[in-house]
Amino acid sequence: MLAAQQRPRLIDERGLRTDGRRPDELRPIRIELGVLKNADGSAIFEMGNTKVIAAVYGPKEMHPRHMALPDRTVLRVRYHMTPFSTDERKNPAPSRREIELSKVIREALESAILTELFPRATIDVFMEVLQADAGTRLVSLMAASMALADAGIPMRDLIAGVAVGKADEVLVLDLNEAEDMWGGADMPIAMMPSLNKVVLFQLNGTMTPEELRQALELAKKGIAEIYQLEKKAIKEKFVEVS
Amino acid sequence: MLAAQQRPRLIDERGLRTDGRRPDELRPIRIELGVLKNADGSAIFEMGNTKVIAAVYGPKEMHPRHMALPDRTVLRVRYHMTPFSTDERKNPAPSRREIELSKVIREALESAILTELFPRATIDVFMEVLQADAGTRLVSLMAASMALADAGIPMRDLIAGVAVGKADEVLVLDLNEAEDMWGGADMPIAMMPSLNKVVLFQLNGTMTPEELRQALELAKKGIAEIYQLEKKAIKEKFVEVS
Amino acid sequence: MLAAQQRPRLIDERGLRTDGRRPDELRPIRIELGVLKNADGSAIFEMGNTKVIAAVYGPKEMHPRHMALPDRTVLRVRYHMTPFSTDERKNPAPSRREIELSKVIREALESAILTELFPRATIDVFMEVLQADAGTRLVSLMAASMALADAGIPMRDLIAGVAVGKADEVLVLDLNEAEDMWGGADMPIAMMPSLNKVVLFQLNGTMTPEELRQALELAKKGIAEIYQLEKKAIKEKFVEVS
Amino acid sequence: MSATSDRLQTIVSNVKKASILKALERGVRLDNRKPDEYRPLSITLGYAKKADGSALVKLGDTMVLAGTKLEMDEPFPDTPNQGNLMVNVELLPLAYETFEPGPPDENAIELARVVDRSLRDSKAVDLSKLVIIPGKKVWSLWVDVYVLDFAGNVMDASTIAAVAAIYNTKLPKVEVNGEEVKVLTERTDVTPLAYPVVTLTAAKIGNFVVIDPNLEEESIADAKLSISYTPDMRIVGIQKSLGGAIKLEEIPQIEEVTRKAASRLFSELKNTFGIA
Amino acid sequence: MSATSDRLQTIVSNVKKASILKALERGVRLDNRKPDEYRPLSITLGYAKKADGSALVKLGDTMVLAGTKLEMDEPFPDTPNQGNLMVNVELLPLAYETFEPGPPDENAIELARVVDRSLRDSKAVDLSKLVIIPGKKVWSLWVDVYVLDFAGNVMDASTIAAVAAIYNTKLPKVEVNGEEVKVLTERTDVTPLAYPVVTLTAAKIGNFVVIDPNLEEESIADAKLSISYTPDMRIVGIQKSLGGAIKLEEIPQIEEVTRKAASRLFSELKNTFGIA
Amino acid sequence: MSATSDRLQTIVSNVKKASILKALERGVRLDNRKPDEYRPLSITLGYAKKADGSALVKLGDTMVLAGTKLEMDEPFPDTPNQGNLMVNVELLPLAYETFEPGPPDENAIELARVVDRSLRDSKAVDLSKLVIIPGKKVWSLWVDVYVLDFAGNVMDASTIAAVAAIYNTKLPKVEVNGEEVKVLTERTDVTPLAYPVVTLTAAKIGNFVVIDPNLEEESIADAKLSISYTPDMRIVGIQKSLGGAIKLEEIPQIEEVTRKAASRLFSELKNTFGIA
Repeated sequence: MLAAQQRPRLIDERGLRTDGRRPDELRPIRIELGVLKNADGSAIFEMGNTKVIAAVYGPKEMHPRHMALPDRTVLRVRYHMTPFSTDERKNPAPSRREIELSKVIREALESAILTELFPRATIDVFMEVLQADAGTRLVSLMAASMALADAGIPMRDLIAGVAVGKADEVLVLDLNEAEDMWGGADMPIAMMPSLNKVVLFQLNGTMTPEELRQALELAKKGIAEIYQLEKKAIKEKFVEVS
Repeated sequence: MLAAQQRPRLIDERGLRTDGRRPDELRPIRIELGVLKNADGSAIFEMGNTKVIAAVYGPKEMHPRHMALPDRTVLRVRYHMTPFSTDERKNPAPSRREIELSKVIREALESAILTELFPRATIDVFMEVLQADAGTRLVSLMAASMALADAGIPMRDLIAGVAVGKADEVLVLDLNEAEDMWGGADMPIAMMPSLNKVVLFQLNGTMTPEELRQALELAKKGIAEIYQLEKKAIKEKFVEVS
Repeated sequence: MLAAQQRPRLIDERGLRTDGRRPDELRPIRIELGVLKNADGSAIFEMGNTKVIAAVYGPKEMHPRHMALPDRTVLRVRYHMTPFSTDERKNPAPSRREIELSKVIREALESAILTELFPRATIDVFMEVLQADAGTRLVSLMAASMALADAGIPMRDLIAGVAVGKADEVLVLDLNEAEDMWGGADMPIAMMPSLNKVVLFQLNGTMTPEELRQALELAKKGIAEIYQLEKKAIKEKFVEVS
Repeated sequence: MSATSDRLQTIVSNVKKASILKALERGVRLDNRKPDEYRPLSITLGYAKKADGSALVKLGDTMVLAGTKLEMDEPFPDTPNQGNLMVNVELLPLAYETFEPGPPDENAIELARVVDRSLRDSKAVDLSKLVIIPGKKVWSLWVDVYVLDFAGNVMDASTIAAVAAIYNTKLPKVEVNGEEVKVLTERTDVTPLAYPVVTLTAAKIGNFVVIDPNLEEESIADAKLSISYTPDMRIVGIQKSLGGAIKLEEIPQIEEVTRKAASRLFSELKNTFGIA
Repeated sequence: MSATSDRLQTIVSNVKKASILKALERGVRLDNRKPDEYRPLSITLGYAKKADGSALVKLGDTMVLAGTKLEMDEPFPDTPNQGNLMVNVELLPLAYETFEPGPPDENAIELARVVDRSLRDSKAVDLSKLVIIPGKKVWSLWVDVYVLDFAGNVMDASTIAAVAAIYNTKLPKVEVNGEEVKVLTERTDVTPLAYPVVTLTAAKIGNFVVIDPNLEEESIADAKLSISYTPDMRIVGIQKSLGGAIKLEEIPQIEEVTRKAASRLFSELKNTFGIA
Repeated sequence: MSATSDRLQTIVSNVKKASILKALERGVRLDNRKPDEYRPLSITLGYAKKADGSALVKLGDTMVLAGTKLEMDEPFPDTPNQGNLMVNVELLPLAYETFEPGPPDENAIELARVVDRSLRDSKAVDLSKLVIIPGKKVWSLWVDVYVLDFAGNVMDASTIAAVAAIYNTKLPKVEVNGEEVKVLTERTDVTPLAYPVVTLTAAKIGNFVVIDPNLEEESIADAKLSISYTPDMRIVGIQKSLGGAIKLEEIPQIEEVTRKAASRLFSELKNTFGIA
């Protein structure tokens, strides 16, 4: 159920955003590992008002067998939104958007997991968006990364990601929902930070080549911050920063 | 095509029901076995204006093989309504109701069939509701039971079932459609009568615990009557009582 | 997008049709083989304003294997219309019409291909209607026949086909769209001409038995003409007659 | 996508095939019929009591139940003076061992479309009788053909069942006030069927042609030809099926055989439900 | 079509089964509960912030999240003074190793339909509160129950989660001008829940009956009986499940056990969210 | 659910891979192109005569046909002054041996969504031109991209085909009387395309970057980066794909290469159909 909305001013006279953040400031983050009993690994990842739960099963034998690959693990990845995670109820059948993002997240995870260690096997990664408030693909990917770590699956590095966008023509880090809806661009990017490698990268909206370069720098800074929190969460199973 | 309807009085001043029955009286019953050529067993079961045809194929080899079970038979059961069996045309695609009732009927049949005799095999049981006028799940289950007997598949007992409901707060045996639509409860129950065992049991609507106990007694009486007819039908391939 | 239309006169005072043809005259034909890189065989077949592309893959191993047949090739055939091939946009999901015509075309191809030469294998034949202006099933079947020849798959004969219909009660060869929509009959027929054998034959609309006999004679004449062009196209990979 | 399959799992062995052909050489069939002989036909009108019209048809061991339902609808904009006709055929899993539940496959869809075209092109269903308020309210007539026992020539049985169920359909009385329509429980005497149509199927087996093939005959036939007729012997639909070919000259010959059989069938139907 | 399957892949071996039965003979369960003892229950209201109402329910290791959404709709013609209620249950692939993504299977559909009937037949949801303009505009109340961890007795947890999420739903303020409705961002205090219902599941294992079975117990149980109650102990739904049978005389006995457990559960819920 | 698959069935052997890399070390590609060289491009406007606009695009051996259809519709309530744009991509089974018929898979959906975003975010399609009566009647513009031959870099070919088909679309003349709209058979000169956009795909193979990868190159590439541009060189969409990673510093370098290629491509398009 959604009340009518009008385009708000995204940057106020003090240079602050609709939620009071500075342009280069992240939203509060909360990470919890091992939240499910049955899954081999699981995590809840919150970033501002976006909340995602992820579960990992595997590595395990692939069924049906003819889908197995002789030289690496088959990843099966689902990004899904609960019907009550959005302003209007979302039909639970997978949308075209969810199908695209499941693919984009799978390809990001394939960059990170040492899939050559488990040929003929499969690893299942399931993400449910519980609250959607901008950044769901990245928060889902990070929840998956935490759940994989919780399951003890060998990875090249953890994955940290953040979106950079434009709010009233100002580059801003970690878009909120108003900026996502009314801003001029949304550039989600995720990396294996210690390897300096990009595993997910998209741009919706428009940027000049110069803005793109600045956006990448801004993203790098945010990713470094998130990465520290992720490492702490792995150690302590829980972290919260607001 | 359905003309508009208003809630009728369900019990008249003489204590009789809309179709003239006493509260503890069954509707007319007609059972015919061996009605189809191709099926290994088949039957038509009619109870009042409700009519169901059932067919059984098997036991036979399970395809695909990985669905077979090492210690017992896989039952595959479909309860389905023809589009012209109801007041309004029913879409032939399986409804959620049909999916639930297929499961409930399968579980009832699993209680009765000696599935351990045919490991790795499958038995298919298909029911088509030709006329729906209350009690379709039970009439379907009984048609299936007759068809299984017709196919010579070993069972612990035949299955007999009846619904007890509330019409104007009176407990009544074997609901008709008006009582199903306007009454206060619908308690379908099916048993293996000679073993005194319940294989299907549901309640829609409301009852007090005391009403439940009375309803069970009333059902037991109706089931005993039906069971006699079923045994006669097995012997003579046909029975009709009105 | 379609502007409103009214029933036109189909035969003018000179005895000519809406596109200026005589009743026994074919539309212009254009055939091109080997139009695709990946396919084992391919062709574009145009007849008047109807245009179809066909591709063939195989013979190749059948997957899944349990669908293979021990004594002959499995043909897998799809007749499909692009959404922009018709006056109103066609939903890309297969319609009941497309499902029927895929079957009818498959059965026609089975008459012609020496399927006993490749037991346990499969041959895939895919047709896309690019422009639909009457006769799509026959033009598709002929495009498939050309693509099979291009792939070097052994056949008893090429397939040539044409529709005969009734325009203002005159029997006409090779219906155009106006005649298909407003005429009294549509009798598509396809043959292996040198064997004098009919592989596809349908009638929509009505004919007297006597009209049917005349229609078959008219079709035979048209098919003979088309067959000559097909043989030329096989030799020269391309033919165009207007 | 249509794929070659062996869904009847070759029920007839080569030995059986040889004996079928050998019998045909002597002018008889394994079930003792003559080549142009129909199996016994029975029609029970009104078999399904909740349908608006219904008919149970037995053609030999083949059993088909058709039921109709009327639904109030709007007409299509280009046919304001016609109701709608929808034909659906289901090959139920009850009907044959290898049939699976699910949406209609290509065989069921082909059956439905041939029945539909025969009814529509022949004008056997008078769609103008389905109009309640021209341009505003019409009846949609759903015809659902349910195959219960699959024992050969389901095509012809489906057309008969559909026709009989439509004949058995009596339109309800309605009260019209402006654009408000109230449907009453009583029925009129009006059936939407103008006249019957029949479909006659011939199977080509080797060099022989038989009418109304049973399942064994169908499973070894090279091709089938199904031809639909009105009572005045107009042809109102043809469908060749199966993956074999027929010589061009054979078509008029087969048509003569099916036409004679259609004529006999109409006589039989006349006795059964008083039309034609 | 419903097919026998072993989707939990027989997680309990015969050895385990023997030890469960042996413990039950001594009146205890492997997780140290008494036969009629419920697992620890926790309810977090408002867990999903974008839902109109939500509740995270943990029952032992079982975890279920329910969320509601209100959508403006038209009422059904025959119930102009009622809003609509839709219940959906998803057995998420997160929740158990062998669960696959896809539309709800028969198990999820059965769960949804039992919860739906318990809510509907009990009148626990006051559908008249969902009316905005009688006959014209109502709220449709979507209740989505998402099973996150499948560890036994998801049935009871689903009912509790649905009830708690509906309780947590506060209808929005609206401005009505004629037939125009403007939805405001503020909420009223009105919840559509009239009173709670609970479902109590008993499992029959050999000759023993246990309440609130865990996953091991469910996987060896012969049958389950799920009975729903209102706070005044009316029975508002029963569902037998699993492929085993129950003696007729056992039903009243089991009902007494579940009724007592329901009574204890209502007391617990009273403390949690101030109703019942 | 998205699953790792080998749908191209590893068409390139390790030996081939080595030779591709060896050639790249010498600054050439196996098809004799330079790393930043596009394959020959041809565009046939109006190829599909029944479409409202169409274009057949060949990029090397890759062949893509796009067609548009206009349908009269109502606008979305929040955009009364805009028509609707829908983009669909089908990877036809004609196009590659292992492609199966069926609804669009994740690869087709990703292609459609990237094309859609490039067209939408760039405002290359002037949706206001699709309005017939503001708030009441608009054109919905369907763009169907059909891949006929799958031979590498279908992404760029799809964007070009979609843009060219939209350019080829001329809106029909209409007569508006109040809220009645009559569509005439004549066409106006108005195309809904404001200006073209292009997508440029670079593939990373080992330490090398190539533009417009062919199928062999794609099948051994670590990652691809597809960047869309307007004629004034604004970036209007980026998509990384494939399961490998790219160093952060490489992104600006690759963007410079694709931007130069985009510039050359726009020059070529200018000659072809007189815009940009």
